[in-house]
Amino acid sequence: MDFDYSDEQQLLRDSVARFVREEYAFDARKRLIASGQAFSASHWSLFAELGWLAVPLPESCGGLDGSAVDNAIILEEFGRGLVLEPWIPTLTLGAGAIAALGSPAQQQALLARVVAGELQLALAHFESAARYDATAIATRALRHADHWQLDGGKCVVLNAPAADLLLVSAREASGGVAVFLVEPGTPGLRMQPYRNIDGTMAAELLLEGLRLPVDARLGDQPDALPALGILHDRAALLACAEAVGAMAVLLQKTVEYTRTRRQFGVAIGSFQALQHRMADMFIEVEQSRSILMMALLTADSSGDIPRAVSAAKSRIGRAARKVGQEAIQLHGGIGVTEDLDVGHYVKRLIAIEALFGNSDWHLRRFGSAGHAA
Amino acid sequence: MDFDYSDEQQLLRDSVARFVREEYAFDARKRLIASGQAFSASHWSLFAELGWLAVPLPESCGGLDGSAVDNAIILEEFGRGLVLEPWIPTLTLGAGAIAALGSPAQQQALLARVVAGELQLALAHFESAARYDATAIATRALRHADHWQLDGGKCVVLNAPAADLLLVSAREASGGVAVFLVEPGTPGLRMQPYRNIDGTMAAELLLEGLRLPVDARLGDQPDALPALGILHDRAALLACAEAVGAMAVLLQKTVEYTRTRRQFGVAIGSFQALQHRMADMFIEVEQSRSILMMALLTADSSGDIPRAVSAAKSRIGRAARKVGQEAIQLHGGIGVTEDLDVGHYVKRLIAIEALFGNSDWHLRRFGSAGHAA
Amino acid sequence: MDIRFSPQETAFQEEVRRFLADEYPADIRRKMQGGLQLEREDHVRWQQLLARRGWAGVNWPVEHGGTGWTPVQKYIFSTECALAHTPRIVPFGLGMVGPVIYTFGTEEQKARFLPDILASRVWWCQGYSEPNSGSDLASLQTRAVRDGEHYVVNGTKTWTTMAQWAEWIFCLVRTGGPELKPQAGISFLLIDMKTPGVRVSPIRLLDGTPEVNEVHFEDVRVPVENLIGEENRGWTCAKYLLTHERTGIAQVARSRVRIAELRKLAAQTPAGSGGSLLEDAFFLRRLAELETELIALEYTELRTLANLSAGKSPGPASSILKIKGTEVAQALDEFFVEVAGLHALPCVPEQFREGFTGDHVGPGTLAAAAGVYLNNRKASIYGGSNEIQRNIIAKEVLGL
Amino acid sequence: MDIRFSPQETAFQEEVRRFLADEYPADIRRKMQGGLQLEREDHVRWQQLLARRGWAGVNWPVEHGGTGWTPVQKYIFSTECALAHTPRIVPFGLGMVGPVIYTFGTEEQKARFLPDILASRVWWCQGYSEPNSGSDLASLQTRAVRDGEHYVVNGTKTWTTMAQWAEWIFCLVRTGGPELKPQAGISFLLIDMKTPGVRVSPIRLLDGTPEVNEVHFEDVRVPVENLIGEENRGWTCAKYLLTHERTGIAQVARSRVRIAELRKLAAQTPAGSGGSLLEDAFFLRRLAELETELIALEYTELRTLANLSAGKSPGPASSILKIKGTEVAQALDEFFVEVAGLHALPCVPEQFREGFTGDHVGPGTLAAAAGVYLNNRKASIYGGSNEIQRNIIAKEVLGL
Repeated sequence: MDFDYSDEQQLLRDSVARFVREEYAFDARKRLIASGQAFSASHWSLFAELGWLAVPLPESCGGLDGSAVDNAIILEEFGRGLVLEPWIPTLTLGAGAIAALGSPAQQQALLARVVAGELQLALAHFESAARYDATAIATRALRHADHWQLDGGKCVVLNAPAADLLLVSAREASGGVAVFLVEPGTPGLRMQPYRNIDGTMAAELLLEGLRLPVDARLGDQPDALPALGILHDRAALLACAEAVGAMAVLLQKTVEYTRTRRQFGVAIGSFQALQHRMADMFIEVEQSRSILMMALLTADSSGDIPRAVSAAKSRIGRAARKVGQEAIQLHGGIGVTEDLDVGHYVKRLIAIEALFGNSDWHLRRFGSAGHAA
Repeated sequence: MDFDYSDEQQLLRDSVARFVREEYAFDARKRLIASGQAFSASHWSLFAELGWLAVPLPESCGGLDGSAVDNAIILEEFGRGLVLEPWIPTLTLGAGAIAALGSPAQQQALLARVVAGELQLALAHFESAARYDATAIATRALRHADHWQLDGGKCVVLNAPAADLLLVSAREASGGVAVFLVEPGTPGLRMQPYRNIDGTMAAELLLEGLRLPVDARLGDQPDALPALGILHDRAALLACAEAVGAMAVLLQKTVEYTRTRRQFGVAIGSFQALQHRMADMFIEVEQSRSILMMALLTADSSGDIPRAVSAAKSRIGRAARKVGQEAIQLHGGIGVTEDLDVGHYVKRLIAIEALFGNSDWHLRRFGSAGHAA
Repeated sequence: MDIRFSPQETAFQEEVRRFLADEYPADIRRKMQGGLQLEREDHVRWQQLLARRGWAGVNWPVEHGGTGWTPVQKYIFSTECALAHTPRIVPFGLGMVGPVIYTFGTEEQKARFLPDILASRVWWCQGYSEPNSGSDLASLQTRAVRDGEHYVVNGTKTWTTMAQWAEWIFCLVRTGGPELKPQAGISFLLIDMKTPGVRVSPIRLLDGTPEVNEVHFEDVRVPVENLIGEENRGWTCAKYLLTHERTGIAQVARSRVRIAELRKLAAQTPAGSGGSLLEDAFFLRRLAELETELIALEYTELRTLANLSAGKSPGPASSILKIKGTEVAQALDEFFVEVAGLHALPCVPEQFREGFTGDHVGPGTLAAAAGVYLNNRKASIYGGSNEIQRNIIAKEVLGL
Repeated sequence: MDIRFSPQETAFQEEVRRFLADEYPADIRRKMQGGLQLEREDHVRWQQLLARRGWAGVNWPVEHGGTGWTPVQKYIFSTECALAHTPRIVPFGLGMVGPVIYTFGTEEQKARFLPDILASRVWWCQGYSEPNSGSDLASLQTRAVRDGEHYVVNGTKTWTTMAQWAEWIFCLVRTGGPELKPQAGISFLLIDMKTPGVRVSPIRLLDGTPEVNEVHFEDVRVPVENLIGEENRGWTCAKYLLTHERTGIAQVARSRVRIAELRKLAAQTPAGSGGSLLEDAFFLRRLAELETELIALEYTELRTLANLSAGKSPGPASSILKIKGTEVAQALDEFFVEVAGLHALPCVPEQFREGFTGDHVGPGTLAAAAGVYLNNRKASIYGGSNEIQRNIIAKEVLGL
C-alpha cells in the first residue's frame, strides 16, 4: 500500500501548478472569457509542447498511456485554477472514443494530431430525453448504399463550438450504437452554440438527414455503448478530481476572507459558529479527497470501477454543493457577485455535479451494485 | 381562522399541567417505575374523577366526544412530564376500538367502566412480520360451532400486562379482520410481559388454540381494518402531541443547563456554535408544533387525515431525533446517564418514533398521497 | 381553534381572486411564468393597478390610505397573488420607507411623500449596507455633516437593489461623533437621487442580472427637512422596520407554487431508471421531506399572524420565518437544478428576455435554474443573515 | 500510488487470519456476535492470548516487548480482528498508560509496570475527567499534596470506564498552586486502587450497563515513586496521548461489519410496501449515502496511516477520524433502531446475558438496538467531544 506520488508524478503536478499560477489569475481568465473564445489556443499548444496531451493517450499513437492517477493530477490542478481548456471533451471523451472504437487507420490519422495539439474534439452522446442514461440513444443511423444518414438530436455537447471534429453516437438498424465522425458544417447538422455557466462552451446539435461518407463510422464494433460507458466513467472521475481542486481553493479563500473581514470589531473568523462550519468544510474536502483516491486506485487496479466511480461522484457532488454554499454564505454579499472569484468556483462545481451523472444518479447506481464484504 | 384555545380548553390544559407538576417530579416517576408497577392506579382514578377519561369517548357512553385538539392538549402536557399512565392504549386504541366496532351492548357494558377508570385495555394488532403494515394480519380466527379459535402472535402490545381486557385482531375465514375480546389468563394465551425503554409496559402475545366464547367478537362489521387504521392514525397524532411536549422540555432543560454549566471560565451557553445549535433546536420544536396544529385541525375538519397525520408524524419524528441527540450532546457526559431526566425524555421520543409507523413509513405514505394544489 | 376561514374571509378571498382574474395583466403574468425579466414599467403598472383598487398599502393603516386589513386578509391576499404569479410588491417604498414616514415623519413629510409612494409614482431604494458594514450594520460610515439648512453626505452604500430605477433613496447616515455608541449617532435621511454628487454603479450578480448597485455620495447636499425623526435617532426607524412586519418573508405561497411547477417538470423528466423523476423514490423522498417542512412553515406563519391578530408582536420568534423561508426556497432552487440535469449548464440569458425568437435551449425555464439558484443564495445573506437570525433567537428568545 | 498490499503484507494478513481462526475463543466470539455483555475474564483471556503471541503491544516498540508493526500491519490487524468479531483491546493499559510509562517513565518504573501491562495481568483505568472538568480538562481540581515520600490525593474523577474491574488507575492531579497556568500545575500519577481512601461508585448509563464510574479519593497516600515524569509536567503526558495514536478511532472495520449485519437484518424485515426493507429505496438511499461516507473515511484513515509510515505525525487533521468515525457509528445505531421497528421498545437486558433461556423478544439483537443507540451517544462526547475536535481543526489546521 502506497499513497505517495512517484517522482514523475510530482514533477507533473509542479508543472501544471506552475502553469495555473502563471496563466490563470482570475483577471486573465475573465479576459479570456470576455474575448468570446472558448479557451486559449496558445495554452493548448503549450500543453502539447509540455507533453501533457500525451498523458491520457495510448502508446501506439505517441501517447504515454497514463494512469487514472496521472490524469487526475492534471485535473485537480486545473480545478484549482478553473482552467477552461477542454481536457475532458477532447482527450478523455473524444480521443478516448477514437482509441477505444476506431480502426487502426482512424487512430493513426487522428490521435497523433490530438497529441500534437492540432485537433479539438467533442463527443455528442447524451440526448434530452435520456437524461443520464447513456444507453437511451434515439438518434438513428441508417446505412444507405454509399452513405450514412443520421437523424436525431444531442444536448449540451461540451466543446462542440470549438471542435474540429464531432463524434456523434447513433443507433443503427441492428439496434447497436455506433459513433460517427462528423465535420462541423456538414449539411444536415445544425449547431446551436452557447456559453455554459462555468465559462466553457457547448452546443445543442440537431441532425436532420445528415449525410456522412461510409467510412465515417468509428471502427467496426457492433456496439459502442460499453466503451462509451467506460469513457463517461473516466470523465466522471476526472471531473471529481477537478472538483477536489476547486473545493480546496474555496476552503482556503473562505478561511482567508474570514480572517480579514471584520464585523463587530473582530475578524468574523473568530466567531465559533463560523469556525465549526469551516471545520465541516475542511472535513468535506478531505473526505472528498479520500474517496477520489479510492476511485482512482480502483480504476488503476482491477476493482469494480463503476461502483467506485459512483461512490466518488455522489459523495463529492454532495460535498461540492455544501462547500460551495458555505463559501458563498461565509463571504456574505460579495460572495454572490460576478466580480469575486468565489462564485465562479461554485459555478464550476454546479456544472461538475450536473455532468456525467449527478449525485443521485450515481448514488442509485452505487446502491444497486453488488456488495462485496 | 382561529388558533386560540377556548376557555374550556385552557382550563383543561391548566388542570393537566398542574397534575404533571405536582405528581410527576422526576424522582416520583423513578419511584413509580422502581415499584414494578406499570403506572399508578391512583393517578388513573384521579383522571376519572377529574373527568379527563371522558374526553375521548362518545357521548352515548357518558363521554365528552372531545376533539383532536382536546385530546392533544392532555397528551402534550403528559409529554412534558413523561406520564406513564396508558392513555393511548386504553382510551385511544382500546376504547376507540370498542366505540368504533362494538355492538351497542358491548359499548354499554364496557365504555362506561372505562370512563369510570375501572377498565384497562390493550389493543393487540401488530405482528412481527407485518412491521407497520396494519393490514398484514396473519393471526387466524376460526369459527367453530360454539366458540372461536385464535392462533397467531402479536408483538409489542402496549399496556397488555396491566390490561383487564385484551382486544385481539385476527383474520377470519372470510378474509376480513375482526377484533376479539380476550380475558388475560384465558388458556391458549401466552403473554410475555416486559418493560419498554420508556418505562411503559408491553408484552408479546402467543395465541395457540385460544378458545373464546361466540360473543367475544367485537360487533358484526365484516372488516375492522378501516376502523383500526383510523384509530392508529389518531394514536399517531396524539403521540405527536406528546413528542412536542417532551421536545419543548428538552429544549428548555438544555438552555438552562448551558446557562449554568461552566467550562473554560464561562457558561457554555455563551459559545456561539452551541447557541446556533440551540436556535436550531428551537426551530425544530416550533416547526413540530406547527405541523401538529395542522394535523389536529385537519383531523377536526374534513381534510385528508391520513396525509396530514403522516406529514406530522414524519416531520416530528425527524425533529424528535435531532432534538434528543442535541439535548444529550449539549449536556455532555451526564446526558447519557440514567440519573438525569434528559435521557428519559430521549427514550420516550425514541419510542414515539417507533410507534404507529416510523418517520420513513409516514413519509412514504405522505409522498404517495394525492397532491391538492 | 379552527382552521376554516370565516364567511367574511371567504368572501374576501373571492374578491381577491376576481380582481386578479380580471385585472392582472396577461403579459406580466406570462413573463412571470416564463421566468422572464420584468422591466421597471411592469412593476409600476401592476402596483398602480393595486393602488387604484386601494390595495397598495397592504400593511398601511386606513388613515394613511392603507387597506387596514386583518392579518388573515393579508395572508389571503399574498397567497392569492402568489398563486396568480404576480410580481411581489417592490418593498422599498410601500413596505419600508412609507411605514417609517407615517410612523416617524412630520405632517409635512407625510403629505409630501406618502401619496406618491402609495400610488407608485416614485421609485424608492434602500441605503443601509456599506462595503464594510454588512451584518454589523451599526458600524456604517457614510457621514452627513450639517451645513446650514443642509446635510452634506459623503460615503458609499452597497447592495442597493434596483437603485438604477430609483428616484429617491432612504439612507442610514452617521451624524454623531465617535463619542456616541455606534447606534446612537445614526440618522434616517431621504435623498433625491438626482441631487448632484449621487452616482450609481451596478454590481453584477452571479447570474448576470443587473439588480444590485453601489450608490456613491460625494458632497451631496440634502435639505434638513428630509431628515425623518430626530437627528442621531435613526436607529429607531431601522429597528422598527426590522421587527415591524415580517409576514411574507416566509414566502410560503410562492414556494407552494414552485413545488407544483417542480412536480410538473419532474413528471416530464426521465429518471434514467424507467419511470419519470417524479416516480423515483430517491427524488420523491427528499421532495416529500421538503413538502412537510413547507407545511410546517405555513403553520408557523399562520401562528405568527394569529399573534398579530391578537395584538401581540410577531416578536423575534419570527426569525424562524426568515431562516426556514429561505432554506425552503433555496432547497427548491437545488431541486430545479437537479431536474435540469445537463441543462443546468447552458447560460442563455437572452432566451429569458421578452421578444426572444431563437430556439429555446432546455425544457421550460430549466436552463435558468442554475442562475436562479446562484442569485438566490443572497436570500440567506441579506435582510439580516441567517446567522444573525440565529443570534437573535439565541439571545432574545432563549435568553442565552 | 498503489492500493494493493505488498507480498509481505499479504502474508501478514494470512498470518493474522490463521491466528484468529485457530486461537480466538468461540465462546467469546458467540457473545460478541449475539450482543451479549462480556465479563472481565473474557477481556483478559483474549488479551492474554494476544500477549502469548506477542501481539498485545500493537503500538509498542519492539524494545519494550511491542510488535514494532508498520502502520499498514496495524491496519490489517485491526481490520481482521473486527471482521472476526473480537473485543477491542481495552485501551487503558496497553493503549494509554503503557506508552506513557515507556515514553516518560524511569527505568525502574518501566521494569515495574510494563510487563504486567503487556501480559494483561493488571487492569488499569483512567482518571482524567472530573464532574466540573469535562471539555475543559485543564480545570481539574483533584489535588495531590506532597507529604514526605507520599502525595496525599483528594478529589473525584468521573466517567472512569470499567473502574469496577481495575486494580490501578492513572490520574491527572493538581500539584501546582494557583500562581501557575492551569495546564502547568498538573502531574501524572499512578495509584493502586487498593490504597485506603479510594472508593468506586458506579454511574448507570441510559442502557443500564454498569460501565462507567466515579472514583473518589479521600486522603489517599500515594508513594512519590508513582509519579510519571516531573511534578507539574503531567500535561505533557496527557497531550502525548491525545495526539500520539489516534488510528483505530475511526472504527472503519467495525462499522463495515455492522453494515453487513444491518443489510442482513434489513433483508429479513418487511418494508410494509411489498418487498424487504433492503429493497426499499427510501431506506436504501440513506444507507448508500452512509456507505460512501464510510468508504471515504476508510481512505482518510489510510492516508493518515501513510503519513505515519512516512514518519509524519497524524496531526490534528486526524480529528476527522474522531468526528466522522463517531458520526458513522451513530448513524448506524439509528439504522438498527429503524430496522427494529416496534421492537425498538422492549428493554429486556437479561436476554443479552450469558445463559438466558427464556423466549427471545425481537429478531436477533434488535431489541437491544435502542440501548446501543443511547449508550453510544457518548462516543461524540468523550475523548475530546466532537465540538472540541472542530475547535482543533479550526485553530490548528485552518489557523482561525
